[in-house]
Amino acid sequence: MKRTYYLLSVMFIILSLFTVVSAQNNPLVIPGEVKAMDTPNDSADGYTVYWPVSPSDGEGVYYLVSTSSSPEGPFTPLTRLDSRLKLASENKATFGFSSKNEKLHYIEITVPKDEHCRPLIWYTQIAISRDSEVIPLGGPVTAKVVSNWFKFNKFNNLVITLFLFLTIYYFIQRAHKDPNLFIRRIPGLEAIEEAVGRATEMGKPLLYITGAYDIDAVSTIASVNILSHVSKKVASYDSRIIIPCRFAIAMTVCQEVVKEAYLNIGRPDAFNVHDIFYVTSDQFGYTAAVDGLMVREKPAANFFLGTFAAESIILSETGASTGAIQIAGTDSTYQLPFFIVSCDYTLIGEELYAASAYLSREPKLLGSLRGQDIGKIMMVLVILLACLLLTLHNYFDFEWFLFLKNFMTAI
Amino acid sequence: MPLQQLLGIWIAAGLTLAIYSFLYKDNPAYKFAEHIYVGITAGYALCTAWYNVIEPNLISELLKANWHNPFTALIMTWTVIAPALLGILMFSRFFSKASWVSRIPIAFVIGAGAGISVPNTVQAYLIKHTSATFAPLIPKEAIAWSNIMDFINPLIVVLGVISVLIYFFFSIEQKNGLKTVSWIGIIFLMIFFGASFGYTVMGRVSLVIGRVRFLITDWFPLITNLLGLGS
Amino acid sequence: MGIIQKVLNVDRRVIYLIVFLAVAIPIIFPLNLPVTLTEEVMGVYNEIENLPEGSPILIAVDYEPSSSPELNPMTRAILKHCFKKNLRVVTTTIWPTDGSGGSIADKLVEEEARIAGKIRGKDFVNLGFKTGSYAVVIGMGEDFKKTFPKDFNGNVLDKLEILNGTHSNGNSESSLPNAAFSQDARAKKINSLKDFSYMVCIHDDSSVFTWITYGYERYGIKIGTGCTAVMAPGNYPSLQAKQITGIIGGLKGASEYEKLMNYRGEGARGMDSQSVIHVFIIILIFLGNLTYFILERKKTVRG
Amino acid sequence: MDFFKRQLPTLLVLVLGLGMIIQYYIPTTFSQQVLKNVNLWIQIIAAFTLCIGITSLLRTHYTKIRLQHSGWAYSIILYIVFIAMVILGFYRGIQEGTPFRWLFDYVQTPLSSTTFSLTAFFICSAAYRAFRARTMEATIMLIAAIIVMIGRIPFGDMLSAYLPSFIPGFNDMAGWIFNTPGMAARRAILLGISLGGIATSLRIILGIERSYQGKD
Repeated sequence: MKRTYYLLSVMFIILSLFTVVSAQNNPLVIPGEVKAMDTPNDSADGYTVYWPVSPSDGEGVYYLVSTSSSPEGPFTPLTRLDSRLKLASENKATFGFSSKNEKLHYIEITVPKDEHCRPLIWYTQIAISRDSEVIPLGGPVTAKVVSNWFKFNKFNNLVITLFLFLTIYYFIQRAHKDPNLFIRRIPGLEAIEEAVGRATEMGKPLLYITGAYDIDAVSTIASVNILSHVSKKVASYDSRIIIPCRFAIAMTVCQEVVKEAYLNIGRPDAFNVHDIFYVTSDQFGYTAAVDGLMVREKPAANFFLGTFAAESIILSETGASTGAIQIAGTDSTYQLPFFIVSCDYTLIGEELYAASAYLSREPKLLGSLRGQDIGKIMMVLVILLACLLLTLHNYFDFEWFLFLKNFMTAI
Repeated sequence: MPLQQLLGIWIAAGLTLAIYSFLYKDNPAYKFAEHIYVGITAGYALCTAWYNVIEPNLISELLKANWHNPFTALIMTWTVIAPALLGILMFSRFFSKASWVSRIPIAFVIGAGAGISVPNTVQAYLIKHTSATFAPLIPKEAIAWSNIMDFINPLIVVLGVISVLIYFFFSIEQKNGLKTVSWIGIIFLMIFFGASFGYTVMGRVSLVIGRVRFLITDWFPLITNLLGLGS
Repeated sequence: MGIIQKVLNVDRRVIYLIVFLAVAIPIIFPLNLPVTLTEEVMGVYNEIENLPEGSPILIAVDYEPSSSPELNPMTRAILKHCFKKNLRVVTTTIWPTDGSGGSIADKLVEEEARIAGKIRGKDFVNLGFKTGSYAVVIGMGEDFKKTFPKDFNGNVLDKLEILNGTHSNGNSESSLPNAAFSQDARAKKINSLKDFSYMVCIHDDSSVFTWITYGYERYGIKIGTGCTAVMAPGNYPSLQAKQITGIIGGLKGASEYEKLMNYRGEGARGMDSQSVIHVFIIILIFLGNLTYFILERKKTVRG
Repeated sequence: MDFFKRQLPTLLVLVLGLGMIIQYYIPTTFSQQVLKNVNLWIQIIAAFTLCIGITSLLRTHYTKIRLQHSGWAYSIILYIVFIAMVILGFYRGIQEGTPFRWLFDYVQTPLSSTTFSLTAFFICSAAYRAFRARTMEATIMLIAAIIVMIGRIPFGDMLSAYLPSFIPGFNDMAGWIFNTPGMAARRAILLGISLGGIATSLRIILGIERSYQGKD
């Protein structure tokens, strides 16, 4: 990193000195050939024009870009590029990681379309200029614009997604054969039984909140999965669970889940659909209503599981003031400190997603936890290996020492 | 001041105080404000769902189509008719016998949500944050004392990320060396929680400042005017 | 024992009352505490400061009315800066799920423009709010005017000077070949997110990640962020990963920006209340721990 | 029948889940169109479902009024406000300058700002009640919180000016705690969450986790 800065600044100083000296006497140096290629990873939007840097590049030197529908012109000006900027090395999605890209300029040209949405043939002319001096760089260029079928810049994403999917799937399958997996204790989840028991003893209801997002968020689905276990306990203890909802789809899903729990226990008559109700989608309107509910119903236990925003501390402190046992779990990192301070148990981040596997003890789900752990081990190894390679790269200037860093770079 | 604004400020001030009264204890004023709040936001949600979603995306699309030729009109508008049908399937919730039908639109929402989230999560979190952690373990050349933290900080980050990740291991018993590493992870977590808590205070106090400023600069002058104390 | 016990079990309502007074008193009697500048805020300021005159800048006012006491001061300061630099200011709102629908942005930009003497449609435009979060960002990246055919007040966007740029005609081109290009920033048409020189996302929720994932990752728009103090730590990883250029965090950030713009506004004044409350909480924590330890010690002595 | 009740939803989840994952890697116009439409569809389904939610809300309060449960008068207020909002919204629109906006500006906005501001009061009481140095971990959290709180106010800046800055980079302690150890922990939490989210998504897509479906 340091070295690149150093190199760049030296380059910059040399270049600017060069231009200061050359500004008066030396003519503009025309760099090599201008080329064009279809812009990869897009849907027939346009093409990319690139050309080598010129020794004249520096302050006051610009590249003028003009476009036209015909190679003869007339060309209309599109934009003016500072010759010190727009190096191909900035656009890794198109040019990759080669160090040669620092010697290329580029510009992406968006091509207009005809009435059938087909791209027109479109010409681009590049010229180098300083003050009133303008020299075109060869003739106009064009490239065939095609719709690409794969985002090669997301190749690393695909590999990682596939790896995770296969690993997790493999461990799910393996769990069938060997169901006795070790899982470390998660205290927050063991407290669920205690909370339901206490509510039953006190003859008070439980309150369950699935978070700030509708059911299309994975955190809400994770929360609903935990609800399915909690409600089974509730049904078997003959306690009562209240679920105020912020989203209607989530409400219908919660109703299904709790109903199933009562069916499983064999007491469908005890299920009261009106305990699972919609309040309002407004963040604080909902919070105000749930606060009121807490101080009036005085639930014996509160569950806050899912994604939460600023309402976390309002809900959990009001809950604490009513003396309820509180179990929270969230993937919203900013809200974790508040839950930790004012709740009895807090599931941190990933524990929320692990909870349904932990509670159900179902081999398939436990297997997926194993898969997650392998994912984490891989991440640790990747980080360590990449750090090692970067260190080596400091001493031996092989480009392939950077392959892991390049592979893990989002472009 | 126009009457509606005058009235508005009085109502807003009253509701502000009603909500704050909850800090003392639950009381009729709070209950009043709470029920107004729920009612108004529910009405707001319904109206905005209509004006922002249904009207521009469904109704106007349907009206745009040329229904003299129903077949082509259907083909043109199927992308909005289909979700409307899925939405209508949700109404099967009102009939307990048929309520399972609502599983189809729910499955649509859940399936799409899960699918969209995977590659985006990999991109925005896994790839981004893993690669941002990479750092050389030994500096290339001797570094000046004043820049020493530039070198040490990334290493602290590496240690923190790895130890917290290890703390999250579920299926491996944490003993001996692993226990020490995960303890370091806990320390990092606690530092983060404390720092995050400390930083948040400021934002929350800003909100009280906003309300107090409203009461003092907008509402108090009205009271003094009313009492004839204003200049 | 009695006093300590009392302090330990102090009614939470006493704390609430002190909090309220601690906020109210400095608002009535300002303390004028000094403001120091941080790198994070400079990261946004410098980017805007270095833009050539006439550059298009996008300001995403992605917060709900409930966050406006914290975020309005910084939005004002940034708008003042943009107008002072004669930038072309485009405001939009993609986030509030149940919020203002673009009216916060409209009020602020209108007020600041009036002070700076700027004209709607020529120097600034408010696009208003559109639902769909990331779909809107993608839409803006693909075809700006199709996504927002009209602005907040119903003007057809295609006709507005601000988006089409002050394009010089052919005559000037022939006399001075460079002229058609030299006004580059001012002449630049806005057809896509790519055409903006910079954007500032002011947010109270995770909308910045939508802008980063779709605006920055796909269309390469440079982003600066302003956010509530609580969101600020969440933006640091993005800052470190160079996805964003700077962070203006809460009132503190706003007070710094106000200092850079040479005035003491709501941000700086709010910081007075902040200071009092922060000190109060620290005293509370000390007091709580002190009484707790005295009690613990007494217990062990007796035991 | 069982096919429609069980297999069809599971199949739909599988097809859509995998479809949307594949969509991410394809840049064609068609693929973009699919993403746009799916998002639109979710919005439209949610808008329809909102009616079910509102019905649920109104029914709850109707029952309260009918049975004259305690506080039933408040439910009448809820009804009045709700109906007023809907009628005004549909009759005069929701733009700036309408009565709908007026209600939003002078009723809903102060209510939400005030409720939001309650957080400050609760944070103070939580800090007093729960920030006790009981264990070493709790002490570290407490110290980090105090350092950051001092560091973020002008008072902290004054203080740090007097502190010797012999260790470079430590003139902004609060900033350092955030940017370095704090960020490391948050980054790791986020990495864990993404793994958990991906695993949960996979279990849902493959139909291994179906508790959200309920039973007949």
